Amino acid sequence: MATRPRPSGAGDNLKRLLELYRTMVRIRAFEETALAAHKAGEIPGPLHVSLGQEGVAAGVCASLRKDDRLTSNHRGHGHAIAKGADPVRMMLELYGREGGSCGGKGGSMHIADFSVGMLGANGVVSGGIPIAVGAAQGLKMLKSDAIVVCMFGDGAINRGPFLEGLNWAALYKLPVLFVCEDNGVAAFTTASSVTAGPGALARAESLGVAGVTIDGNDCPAVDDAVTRLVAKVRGGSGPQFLHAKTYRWTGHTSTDAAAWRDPKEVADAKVRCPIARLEKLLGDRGVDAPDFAVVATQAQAEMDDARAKAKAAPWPKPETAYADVQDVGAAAWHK
Amino acid sequence: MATRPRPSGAGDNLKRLLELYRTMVRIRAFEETALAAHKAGEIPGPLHVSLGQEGVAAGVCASLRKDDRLTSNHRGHGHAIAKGADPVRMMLELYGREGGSCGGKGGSMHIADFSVGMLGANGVVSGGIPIAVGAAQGLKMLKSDAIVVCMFGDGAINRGPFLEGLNWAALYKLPVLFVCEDNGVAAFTTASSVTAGPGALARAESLGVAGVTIDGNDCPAVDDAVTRLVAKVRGGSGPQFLHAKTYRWTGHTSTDAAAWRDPKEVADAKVRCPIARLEKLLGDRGVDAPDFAVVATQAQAEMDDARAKAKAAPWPKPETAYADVQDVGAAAWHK
Amino acid sequence: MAQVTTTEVTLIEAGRLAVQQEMRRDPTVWVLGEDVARGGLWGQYKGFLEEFGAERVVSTPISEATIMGAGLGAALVGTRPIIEMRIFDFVMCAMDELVNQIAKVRYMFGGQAKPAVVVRMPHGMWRNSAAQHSQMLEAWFTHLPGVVVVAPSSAEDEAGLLVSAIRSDDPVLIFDPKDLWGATGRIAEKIEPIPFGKARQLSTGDAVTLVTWSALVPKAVEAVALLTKDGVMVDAFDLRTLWPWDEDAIVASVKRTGRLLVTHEAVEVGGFGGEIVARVVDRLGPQNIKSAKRLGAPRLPIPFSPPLETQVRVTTDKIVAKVKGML
Amino acid sequence: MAQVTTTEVTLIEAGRLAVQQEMRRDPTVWVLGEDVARGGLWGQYKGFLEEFGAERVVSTPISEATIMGAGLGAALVGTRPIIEMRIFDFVMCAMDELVNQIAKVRYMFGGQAKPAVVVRMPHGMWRNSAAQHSQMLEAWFTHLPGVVVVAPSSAEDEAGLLVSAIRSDDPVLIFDPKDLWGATGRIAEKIEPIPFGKARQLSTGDAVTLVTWSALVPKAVEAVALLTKDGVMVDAFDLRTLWPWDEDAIVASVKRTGRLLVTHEAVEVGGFGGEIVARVVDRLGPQNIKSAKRLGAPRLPIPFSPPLETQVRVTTDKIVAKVKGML
Ligand SMILES: Cc1ncc(C[n+]2csc(CCOP(=O)(O)OP(=O)(O)O)c2C)c(N)n1
Ligand SMILES: Cc1ncc(C[n+]2csc(CCOP(=O)(O)OP(=O)(O)O)c2C)c(N)n1
Ligand SMILES: [Mg+2]
Ligand SMILES: [Mg+2]
Repeated sequence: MATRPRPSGAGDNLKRLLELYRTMVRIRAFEETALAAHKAGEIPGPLHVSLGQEGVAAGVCASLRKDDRLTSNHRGHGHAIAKGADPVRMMLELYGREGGSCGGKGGSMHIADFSVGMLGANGVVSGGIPIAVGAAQGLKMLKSDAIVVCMFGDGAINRGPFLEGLNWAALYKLPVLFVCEDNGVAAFTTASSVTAGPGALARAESLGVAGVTIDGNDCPAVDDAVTRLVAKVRGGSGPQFLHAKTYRWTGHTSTDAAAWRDPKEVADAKVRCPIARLEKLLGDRGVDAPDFAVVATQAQAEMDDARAKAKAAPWPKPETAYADVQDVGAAAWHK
Repeated sequence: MATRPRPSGAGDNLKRLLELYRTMVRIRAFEETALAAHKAGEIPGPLHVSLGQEGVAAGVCASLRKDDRLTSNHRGHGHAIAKGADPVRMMLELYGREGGSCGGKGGSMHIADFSVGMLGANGVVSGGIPIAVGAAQGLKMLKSDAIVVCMFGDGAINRGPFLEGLNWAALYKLPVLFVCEDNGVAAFTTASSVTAGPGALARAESLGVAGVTIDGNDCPAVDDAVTRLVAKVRGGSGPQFLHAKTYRWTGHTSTDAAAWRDPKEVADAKVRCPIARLEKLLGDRGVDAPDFAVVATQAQAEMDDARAKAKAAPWPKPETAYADVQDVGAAAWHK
Repeated sequence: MAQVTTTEVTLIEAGRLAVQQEMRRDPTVWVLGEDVARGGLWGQYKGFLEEFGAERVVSTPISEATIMGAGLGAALVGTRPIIEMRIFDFVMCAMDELVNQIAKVRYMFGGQAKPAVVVRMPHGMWRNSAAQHSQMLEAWFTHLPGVVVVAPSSAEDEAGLLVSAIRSDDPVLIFDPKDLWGATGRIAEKIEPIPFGKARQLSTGDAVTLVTWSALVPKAVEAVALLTKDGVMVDAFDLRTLWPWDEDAIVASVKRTGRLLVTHEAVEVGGFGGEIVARVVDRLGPQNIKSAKRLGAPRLPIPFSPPLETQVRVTTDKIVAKVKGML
Repeated sequence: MAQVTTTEVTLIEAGRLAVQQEMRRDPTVWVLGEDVARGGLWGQYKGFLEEFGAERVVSTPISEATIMGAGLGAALVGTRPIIEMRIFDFVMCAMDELVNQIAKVRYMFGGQAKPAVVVRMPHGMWRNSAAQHSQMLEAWFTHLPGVVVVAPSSAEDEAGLLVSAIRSDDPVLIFDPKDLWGATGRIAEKIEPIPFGKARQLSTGDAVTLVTWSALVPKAVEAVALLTKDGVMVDAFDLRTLWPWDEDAIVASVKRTGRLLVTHEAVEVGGFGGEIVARVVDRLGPQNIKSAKRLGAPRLPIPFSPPLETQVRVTTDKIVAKVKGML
């Protein structure tokens, strides 16, 4: 996966396209594997998966360096994988096992891997926005040229932190790329039914943050747009905004069968699958089905391995429940 | 003071102009009297006065009915007087005396008079916004045709409730008129130095709320604009926005001498005094200095009387400290 | 007394029926919150949209501050909103509206305002939901003047306390127990209000007084059964409401038993157990008490991993052991 | 020990010097909040803009949620922000960021995050500021895992505890006592850190143990003087930090005196006094204590009117009377 910066023109670069493809397939394989494990009762608690949205995560993260930071929302598996997190440690975390990236204390909704700049999923809608702008402010203060990407859903633009955070980032010209991953729904509610006005980008612009709206299922287009936006952000032009339209194939959580959704809408969305779409483009460039199968097989093997490791891993040691609360005044563990 | 609705054309109506004038003069007299009383040590706690901003309060409230509601911010004296609150009960409240409109429990920062639809000043910036939209929602549910006016400063547009409340009002097409009283400062900070983007109205529009920007020191212009906006709001067109530019002559509170301000800026603003400005207009219509003096003298007499009454009033009875906490589980008073 | 027909229902259904009854009775009662039009996250408003329409069953944007604040505003013009917070933890996004506004308007404005709102906040640990979806901070609100604090544990109490809450002119905070949504009980066709401040006695005995509420009630009941087998008779109470709370009943009990254990799912440090112990000690005098203890969670966020979560929970065994240690 | 030169300063100036010293020592320390570039609402950052520049002395929009959350974000990349909340009550606009994020990130992410922030929240009653500008809810945060809770009452402690807070990797919440901003004390040129969890003994005696903190400390000192005149010798403590708190010192004292009075400005119900009483009773056993009482404010919002405000305050006289009633 690409973690180095690259000036522009992803569409013309076959290697780059294959990287985008591989990232999407790995995200898909990770989440399908996790869903199966959840169904089998191996993973506790709910999962928020992003099946159908992989184009955004892959496209956004292709331009990021390892030391760039990313804040995520509750639907963070794809963001983490695209940012370079290790699926084994992620799967261990989803299982709540020893060796999980959060020691089993976070689970899916708090997936995080600081070693690759993934500053964490968040159980609170919009919760990552203030954190992202602060991280950008800190990086600027430290004279780093790393940047911050802040991922959130279309439901998040109705909470106060959206306004505060964008105004803030514009004011201090902070190196943040805001990404609204617009899958059309917020939990069980059609987002447009609770969102007034012309939409996410207009809101951003009214707060001094410019940007673009794109088709988030067109992964190379996301990559192209982000390449340009990241160059601006890293170049000191201040925050930028990406409004990426996509669709979530599944219910809100792994326990929501999404019977409330229009089946036709879901079927239509599946036709616009970002992976299939890129396959078509790659097909025109001479990459064919067996090549795709290799990627898929590798990805599935990687995630099967992660699942097997997670399933076999021990539970965290009981005393770890008492670790990492705080240095001073922490509760003591007694066997 | 006008509390009945009126179709349009304030500028052509001398009686209306005189009403606007009288309201402004009464607000000015109330606050100057309160400031003097504060300086004399008669009024405890800080006062937030609105000297120089009277044009907005008077112009906005001229189109309101008694049963229309108004939510205010920390700088609420003018809003209360313009909405029809009794200056005697207000002054008693500022003094913390028995008979004050809040029984002495609120003081200046929580001035309120529900009997004239003034739902209260608020010690929290933006605090009135969610309350206003909810009041509008309640009124709509009750099939009332009363509307709600929500007053806040230019500092308030940087807090989350601004986004949430406007989106909400637009979504449910609620009868709210939002009024941003833009005096250029937020506490001790130039508001523009902490506000990114094109400004209050653009933010409102991005949230689905249309409106206008006007000169808040031109009281008849405010009245004209509000007349039109209120007609829309009351007519069921949903929320509207008024961005009124004005200037605050004094420091943030009565204990802030405002040494931090550019004296020239203040001097320039005083030239644009909304009262003087209306006097000029009225002069052209044949109203002359002795007429103004009568209004001023009456207003000052009214406020001197309020001050005298407040000064002479007893303190609230000690047991009232224990009243109106809650019906169930309230602390009991023991002598 | 006339015979009352009752039906067995879950706690969630009991709450649903109670709100439905009150919305039928009083057209000014309405509900607002995320996804309520589809029945609420937990099904607690199922069928409401169809019966009461979109104006009284308002599905909102993800705008907790405004959900709370708009509820207050609507109360100030004479309606009676039920503010649904979905999951307790999200009330942190609406604390100004709750703490600085709802709890204070009546007092601050000298009695002019009537903040007759009900705030429902499903709380507590629930199926490995980790630190941001498992909190129990009900103790905070006992320390907040201006509000009533209700924490039911049974279907009957959920129904009766909700009816009281909706009819109350005070702001009433209801902590629905997430972990007990499925608990069943019998409710009457016409749900009667249950007064605030009256504990429910769970068992009688004179060895020790056991006080608890919310999610720990079923565990306390189990513990009492185990202790009874061992000959330890427990005077156990479900407090049901934390403010006001049934001080007189608890003091009278401890006066008899001489021993007090308060147990709650929330963190022990700074929890409401401290208040209860302090009041009982004050009223009876320490010399008249043999033992006064608390059992709550250790002071740490709730971990996701099942065995870690279990470890930090108060369990039946821990209650039994704690009681035995006091004898 | 070498002689240390000290200067007399106000509490506000002591805090200013402490932060200044630490900002000179460590370039990653910075401050953000409304109006801080002009020295802060209280002058606690006077001259900072000139010395440290606008990048480290960041005057912000009125965006409390983002002030708090941005502070956390900046800590996560390795800086050490001092988050200035201006007046405690406004933290209600930033509770998700404080409670759900700052207090939990380290734990939730299994130790990956280091939320090394200091949150300053000037609190308490102050010159008729009414219900929304007078709250004291420090007890809440003792019940919140993941944070340190500091409530200094003197210039010396303000300085030394701020130094500790800034150097700590934990999130440290400092409740600056608004009513004592002008209190004077002597601080050394080089301000040394004061460890968390150590009470300051205010007086010694064996009639009663008196525990307090923050704004009530001067009143407790006055009360002790009056009681001493009447021959009642008080073992009095300023707790200084509420989490951790100096349990050992208080337990040892009550073991000697047999009587405990905790007094705080905050509402008595649900206040931290309950925790202290419960712990002391638990550790010593009720039978070994003669009396354990609390004195706090009645459970009501703070009224504006001066005589009403005075009436609900804990005063020196009330402390004296309460102690005498315990003997
Ligand atoms: C403050 C807050 N309110 C409510 C929730 C419950 N909730 C979790 S996800 C979600 C919908 C979010 O929609 P969106 O941001 O569009 O993300 P998506 O689920 O579509 O990816 C809601 C309401 C929450 N986690 N936080
Ligand atoms: C949430 C919140 N943050 C900070 C404050 C302190 N404060 C009181 S008034 C004010 C400035 C408000 O500016 P603006 O809204 O423009 O009103 P103005 O004072 O100019 O009339 C501030 C920061 C507050 N009351 N509430
Ligand atoms: Mg969405
Ligand atoms: Mg202003």
